[in-house]
Amino acid sequence: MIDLILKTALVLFMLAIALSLYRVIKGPSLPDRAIALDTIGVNLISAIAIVSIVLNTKAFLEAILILGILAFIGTIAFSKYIERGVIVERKSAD
Amino acid sequence: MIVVLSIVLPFLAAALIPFIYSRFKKVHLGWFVLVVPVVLFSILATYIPRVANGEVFVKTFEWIPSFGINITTYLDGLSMIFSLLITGVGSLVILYSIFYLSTKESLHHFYCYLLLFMGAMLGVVLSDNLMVLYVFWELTSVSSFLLIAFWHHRKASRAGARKAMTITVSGGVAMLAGFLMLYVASGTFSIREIVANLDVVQSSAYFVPAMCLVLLGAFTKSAQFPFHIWLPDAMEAPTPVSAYLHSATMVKAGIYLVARTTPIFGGHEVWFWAVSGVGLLTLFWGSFNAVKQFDLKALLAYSTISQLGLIMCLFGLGSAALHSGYSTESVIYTQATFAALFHLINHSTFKGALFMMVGIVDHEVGTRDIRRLGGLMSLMPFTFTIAVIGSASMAGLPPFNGFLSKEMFFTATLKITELDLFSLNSIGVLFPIIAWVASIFTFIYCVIIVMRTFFGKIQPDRLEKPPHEAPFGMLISPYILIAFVVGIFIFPNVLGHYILSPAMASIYPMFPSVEDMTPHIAAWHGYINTELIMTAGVILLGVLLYRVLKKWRPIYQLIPPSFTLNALYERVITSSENVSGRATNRYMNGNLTYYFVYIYVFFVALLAGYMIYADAFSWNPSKDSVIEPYELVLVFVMIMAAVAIIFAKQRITVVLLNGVLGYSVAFFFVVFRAPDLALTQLVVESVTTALFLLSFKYLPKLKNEYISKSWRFAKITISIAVGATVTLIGLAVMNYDRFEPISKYFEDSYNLAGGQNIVNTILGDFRAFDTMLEVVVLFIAGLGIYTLIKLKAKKGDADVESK
Amino acid sequence: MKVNDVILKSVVRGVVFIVFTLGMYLFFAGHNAPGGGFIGGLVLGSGIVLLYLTYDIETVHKGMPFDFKKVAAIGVLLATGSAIASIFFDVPFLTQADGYFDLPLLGEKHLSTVTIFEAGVALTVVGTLVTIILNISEDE
Amino acid sequence: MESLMIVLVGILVAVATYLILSRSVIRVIVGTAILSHAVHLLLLTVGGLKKGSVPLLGQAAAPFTDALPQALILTAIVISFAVTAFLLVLAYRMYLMNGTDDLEELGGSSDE
Amino acid sequence: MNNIIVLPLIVPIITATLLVFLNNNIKLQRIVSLVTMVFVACISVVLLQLIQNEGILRLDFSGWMPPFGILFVADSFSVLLVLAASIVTAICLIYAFSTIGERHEKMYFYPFVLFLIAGVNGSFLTGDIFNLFVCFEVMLLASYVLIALGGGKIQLRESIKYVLINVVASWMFLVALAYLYGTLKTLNMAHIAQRVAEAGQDPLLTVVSLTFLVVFGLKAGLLLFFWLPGSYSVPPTAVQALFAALLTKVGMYALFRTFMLMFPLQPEITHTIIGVMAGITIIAGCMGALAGRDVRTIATYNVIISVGFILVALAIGTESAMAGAVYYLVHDILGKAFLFLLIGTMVLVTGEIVVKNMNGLIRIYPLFGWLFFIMMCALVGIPPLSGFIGKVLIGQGAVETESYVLLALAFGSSIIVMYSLLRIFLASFFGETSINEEDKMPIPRSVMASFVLLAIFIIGLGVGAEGLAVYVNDAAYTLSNPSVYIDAILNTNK
Amino acid sequence: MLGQFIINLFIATLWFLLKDDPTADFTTFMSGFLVGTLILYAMHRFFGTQFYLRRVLKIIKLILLFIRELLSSSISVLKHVLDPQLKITPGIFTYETKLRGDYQVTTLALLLTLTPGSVVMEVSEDNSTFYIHAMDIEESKETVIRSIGKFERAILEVTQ
Amino acid sequence: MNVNQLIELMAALLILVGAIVSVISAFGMIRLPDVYTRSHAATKSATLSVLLCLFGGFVYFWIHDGYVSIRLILGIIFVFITAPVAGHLVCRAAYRSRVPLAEGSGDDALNEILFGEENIQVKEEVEATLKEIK
Ligand code: NA
Ligand code: NA
Repeated sequence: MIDLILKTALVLFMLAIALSLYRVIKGPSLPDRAIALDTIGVNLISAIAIVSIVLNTKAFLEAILILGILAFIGTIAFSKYIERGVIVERKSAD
Repeated sequence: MIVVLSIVLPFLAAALIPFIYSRFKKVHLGWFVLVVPVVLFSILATYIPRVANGEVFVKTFEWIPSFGINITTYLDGLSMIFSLLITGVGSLVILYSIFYLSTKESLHHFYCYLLLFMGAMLGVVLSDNLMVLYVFWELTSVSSFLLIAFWHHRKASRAGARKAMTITVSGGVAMLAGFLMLYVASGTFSIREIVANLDVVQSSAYFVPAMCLVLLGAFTKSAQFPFHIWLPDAMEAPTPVSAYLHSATMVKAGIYLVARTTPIFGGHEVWFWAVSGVGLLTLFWGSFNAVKQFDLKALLAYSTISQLGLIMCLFGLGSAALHSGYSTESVIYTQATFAALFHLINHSTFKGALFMMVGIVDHEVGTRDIRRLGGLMSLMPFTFTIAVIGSASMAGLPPFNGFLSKEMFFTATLKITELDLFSLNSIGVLFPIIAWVASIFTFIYCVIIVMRTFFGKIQPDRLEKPPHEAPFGMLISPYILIAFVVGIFIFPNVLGHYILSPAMASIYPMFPSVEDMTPHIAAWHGYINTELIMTAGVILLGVLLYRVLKKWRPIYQLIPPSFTLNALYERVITSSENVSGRATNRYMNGNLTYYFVYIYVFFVALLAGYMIYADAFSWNPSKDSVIEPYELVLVFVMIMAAVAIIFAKQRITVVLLNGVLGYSVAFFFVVFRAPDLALTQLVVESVTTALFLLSFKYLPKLKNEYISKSWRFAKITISIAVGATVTLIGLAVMNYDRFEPISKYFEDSYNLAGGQNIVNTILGDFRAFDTMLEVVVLFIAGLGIYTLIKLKAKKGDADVESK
Repeated sequence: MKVNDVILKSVVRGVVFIVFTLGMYLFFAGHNAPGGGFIGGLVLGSGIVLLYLTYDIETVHKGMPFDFKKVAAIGVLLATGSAIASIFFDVPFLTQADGYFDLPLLGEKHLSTVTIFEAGVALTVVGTLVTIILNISEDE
Repeated sequence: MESLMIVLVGILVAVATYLILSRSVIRVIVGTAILSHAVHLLLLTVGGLKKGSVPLLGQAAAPFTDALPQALILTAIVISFAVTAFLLVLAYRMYLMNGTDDLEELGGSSDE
Repeated sequence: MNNIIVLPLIVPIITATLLVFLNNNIKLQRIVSLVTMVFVACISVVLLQLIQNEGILRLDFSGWMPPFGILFVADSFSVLLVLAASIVTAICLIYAFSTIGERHEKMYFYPFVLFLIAGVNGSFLTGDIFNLFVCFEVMLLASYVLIALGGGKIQLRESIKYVLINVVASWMFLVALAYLYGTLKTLNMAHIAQRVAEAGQDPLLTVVSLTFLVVFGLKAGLLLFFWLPGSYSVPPTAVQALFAALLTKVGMYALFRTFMLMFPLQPEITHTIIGVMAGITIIAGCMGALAGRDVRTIATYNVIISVGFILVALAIGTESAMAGAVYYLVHDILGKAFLFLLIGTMVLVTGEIVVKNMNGLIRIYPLFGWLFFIMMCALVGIPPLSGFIGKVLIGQGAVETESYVLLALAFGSSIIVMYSLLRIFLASFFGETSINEEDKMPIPRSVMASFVLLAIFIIGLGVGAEGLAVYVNDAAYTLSNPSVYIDAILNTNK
Repeated sequence: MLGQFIINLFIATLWFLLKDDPTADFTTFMSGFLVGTLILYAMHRFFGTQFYLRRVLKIIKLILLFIRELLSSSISVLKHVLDPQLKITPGIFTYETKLRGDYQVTTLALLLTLTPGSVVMEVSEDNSTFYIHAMDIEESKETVIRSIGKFERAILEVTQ
Repeated sequence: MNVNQLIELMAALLILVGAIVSVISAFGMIRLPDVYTRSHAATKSATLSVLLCLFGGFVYFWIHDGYVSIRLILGIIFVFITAPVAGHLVCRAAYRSRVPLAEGSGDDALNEILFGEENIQVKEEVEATLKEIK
């Protein structure tokens, strides 16, 4: 029962990823794509959590945290790229 | 021991030359060099009686014993002839050169090359080991290259040297292959041992190929048709070199090789026809072409070609003796061999003298063009004498040694027709006919040499210098040679007994005695035979034809210049260069995409091709694990993302989609129970994406790539083919379960390596070495990026280095 | 109007400690759980990258005045050094010494030279990662 | 699942190949990145999928999934990262020097 | 346990890393790097002797028994190559001292060279196929940096092509490894060989081996040599020489190991294909060398010719061919470095690369000219220089197996080699000189020293061929009898 | 507040060590922490400040506020998404805040972002003005202005 | 079915709800008219879904294995804090890179402040051209 629910949830998350992928591909603007990628990352976090339950292992819990961190860093990087063209600035640029 | 010394001494002397040259500036270097051949000749001469008694001198030094390559020196009758020629003519040429070459020339180079050459030649004729023989053989090519190119500021010298080197080294390579076949067939590189176990070699499949390859070496070196084309061009060398290399020694290395290998190959029909046929053809072609030359040296070059053909032909005829074995009827053939050896020596004497004569003319008058020469008889009487005697001998007139050997040649060609061997009874008649025709041309060009240079009107305005007789020193050497020309005619049997007979024994080692196989030489047999009539005919027709030379000269124009062998050679070279250039530039066009296409096409053709050919494909999904629906969706996501990358117009989309792929891969790592991988993949993918973004600051935006329909189709086809190949092999591989993975061992990681994370223990312990190197890779990349950014080419750098 | 990064900077100031802690945790956890020198190094490096993203090069450099090339080089030396040390003990190259030690306060612990090796790995990763990103950013 | 993964790998390889045959250096580099994804999945798949538990001794029971390919992939990932990083910098330096990243425009047989 | 085996890899790595801290002390960098290479060369000599006494040596890293851990295996074949590579690297370093320039030296030139040689030596010594991949990458990364270092327009253009092709090749290598592990489930080369023998090398295993053929063919320049001419002609001379001497050799080495040790059982397929590839390589190389108008092009196509030549030996596969291949590999490592150093110096002193624009160099630089001549003769295989014995033995192998086409191509190629190099010699060294004695650019002493050293080695290798014979024979014996290798790794308990 | 927390941790550690139990684990530590909390509560007047857990309570209150906002805003977004007509008028409006400290402003911005239908897009340089994008400007403006006072108060309680 | 199992089931259902929220918000990503409105979907509902999911997971592991996962808690906190920041940053970037608001948008308080001067310039240019035409 639980397994079925979880697997259904997994499929739904994958579906959400697929939908976000559509946005990544379609755009039209860069921020659209950045947001979509962020969403994919966030959905992956959920998916990993579910897989951990399904496989009954704690081995992937770090991955969740890391993915959270990376999604965050990634979004910062993208938005800086979109906004300023560079992602790491020098002081003189301020 | 003395034999070894003969090889080593010239090399040693060559090595000492720079030293002597810098010490004794005032004395002509030639005087020091002269010592070497004179000493060697004298020492060798003392061995003549013992060799004549059938003694041989063998000495072995180990060089590369592991591969059967040892320096075995071997002095027998055959080697003796050649050694004496090399050192004897060598002495005379060096003596001559002392007067010919002024001290302004770079004599140290000249004599160094000459000594190298002398040593190499002695090495060729005194080596028993085929490989060592080859070593010296190639050294003769190299040193003769250097000698021909001595005046390398002249374009013609360089061209001549290149041609000579290309052709002779090519022949040498073929010969090497032949030697290797002999080795594989017999198991030894020693000629003596091969001869001692002839059956093994002769019954081997390698026999005929080896023979042909060895002959290629011999023919190229001895300027046999159609490889003779290098010899006229080699006349760019200083005349002493021509006199030495291109009359007496190097060109005779091929003759030596034929003589030396006659015991092995002789008696075979192919050998007979190849050697005698090519010799005959060369004889004719050389003499025919000599007539049309205007440059005296070129004329002599063609004459040399022709004479070498003659000798070669005689050796070919003589080889038949080995077919019929030791019997009375073999005498006919052995006499041919005898004649060959005899003419070999005679040719060295008169041709050496003639070359020196031409050198004198050139040296004193400044030209060798017969159209500009004439009437020198009164001004240069001594030189004239050399020309007359040398030419007469060459033309086969008495009382000179050339007459004797020419007569014997006629005898051999005539006798050969009488026998029903190798279908000689039908086409054998060609031998005397062609020989006779060639002799007529020979006579004509001999007349030309004498008449056009020394008779007629002198044309002082067309000469470079006012003509006068040569200095005494320059005349010594040719006169010594002339003395031999006459002397041999008078005492031919001394030569026959001490020199020629022992050599016969080397060529027919299996014959119990060669005494009864060698003829007694006589100038007059006491009756008028066919040979004599032929000679008379040669003189008559020759004189006649010389008179009307202008009338028939146009036949030389019948062959258009573009159809000559020389033109053919040039055309082959240029067109192969051009074709190569075009072909290479076509596929090596600098466009990376093409290179990738080649690689992929090869990849698919080889792997898929072999898969199909060997029917190696199999697929059995029954053992697969189940596919969960969410996995299916993710696969779909990945495929969509991947395909979308192809169509993406913006670079950032491309990178984001690649990120999607990377994250999906990470998720698969989760699903497939690889936590460490998932973690690493996630971080690395993010950092990679960040790097892309960082670099985009400096990179251009994506352009719309215009590509033709056909190219797009080709790209798609290749891509699908590559993907399909990878998949097909992958599926088959998944099906292969013969072996247990070694990784079962690692499951005991806690006890073995004290860690519970198997992957980590593999990385940190079982395969820590990989990890260590991978850290190094990372470090190199980081440091590399640093240098790439910090070390920029300077603006002004013309960078020749990378033109 | 100039960009006001107050939100980003405030959040990152807190978040970066989580990242560093996680990095250290992963580094030490590696032997028995997912993690290890590589991942630890990568996460630590990511933390530094996060700082560079949020602040500017000069500010971060003031806080962490290292030559990261040399950090990486030290990492390589640590990794190879821990490997080559085995030669002097006459055991096969790369053999790691380990054992269980009873330490005051910490109790019995499993200690291994693998940790030095892994530390080398981690340092190299951090050093290289930052070198790469810094240098690309600084290029003109 | 294995077969499906292999097919996926094939598709990724095909896409990568298509990109590698592009004129733009960026596309080629992305092509190599995709290729590396494909190869990592391939390596993982040949080790057998879902045939055992996570290779952590404390947390699950045997049989474990084949850990060796995982270790290999880890090495490969790191190397891939190093190479891609270098490649990117090289690409942009090349672009800054040559003014184009178009492989066809770049051209150039070695003897010009 | 033979920790000494790892030294040819680990010592260069450690010194290279240490040199990173010394990048401003050029003198010390030079000394340390040279000493390192000389040390490695000495180690190889010691190893050769050890192998003679004790048979094949192996070092199981961390003490894990094969096939589970990674190990280094030193047999005569690999150690001879390590020796040659180390010598040539030392010489190229000497050449670099006065030519590479301070800017490069401060930008870690020496560390990169040391990393390169570490990768090369590791590739020769490793007994684990995945570790071979990693060693390749160490070598390649270093080569990527060296080829692009300080580059201008064309250098960077060619660099990126080189890097991209090699990256794709590396991924193919991983694909091949995946197939290998998927079928044989092991990575130890001896163990692979054992399992292949056990399975009788069925068609699928042959497919796997052919995947490796593509990969190593790319690295070796066997048929897939397109990357080679461009990339070998752009970096600084010392680097060119190192590339020409080493890079393709590693690929060739891997091919020998693959088809003589691991997958030797289907020679009628694999060796035939290699033969065809080698033949085409020779032809293409000859065409390129014939067509070349500049010294670099001619030289690079000569590299391609020699690749074909050596792999003809692999296609033939007999013991004598193996001996020939080993000799020729060692010879070619020295000879190709020599060739590239010489032509690089020609370019340096004349500022020209086109053959016909250089004239009469021998009058101004006599020793230089004669060294070129010696190098040329050696590459052609003219005895008694270094190329000779290898050529003879390979030819002997070809005759034994009656591979006449290969024999003709291989021997024929030496004529083209001669023709192409002779063209350089005649046009550029001979002839009227266009440079005045006063304007001549002096050739630095360390450059001449490197030439003379190479010449000594080349002559020594030819004249003293017997000195190596015992090792070469051992190498050839091991190559043609894979069980010797397998037994040394798997069936002994050291 | 920090001082009290450190003392609490110290007490927990002491407890942990005093137990000298080989099976000691996180729960032991937690019980020590609880003991410490009790002690601190008993003594907090001596410090002359609030009992620190009271601040903690306020933080929790703030977090709950966050969660509530998150829930309601999510539901509102979902409603919009699922609304077949999609009748919205997005737009950007400004909001002036009294808060000035970096952390205060940040927290408020985060909170506002989580408020139904609004995302803070810019903060003026002096931290005074928020520029907020609203999914449906009419609806959001109202909500924001209605709840903003509440947020500011909660934040102030925690930070002061 | 004991209490534990019931709680586990509840956790699973929580996850399912999260999944549904996720799909809807992803659907929103497609349906909503511009990047700003889409960012609402991303920063709010998507965040909610992941929080639900992680919380479900936390509860499950706690009940099922008696395992209190600090990592999951940290993850929850992390996502909770960073999601709005991400939304803020992307929206700001979008606006500053001139991604237009959807048609039919209402007030735009930022336009004047960020691009005021440029707008005036553009306006003047337009007027100038108009004048010329006249
Ligand atoms: Na990658
Ligand atoms: Na020239």
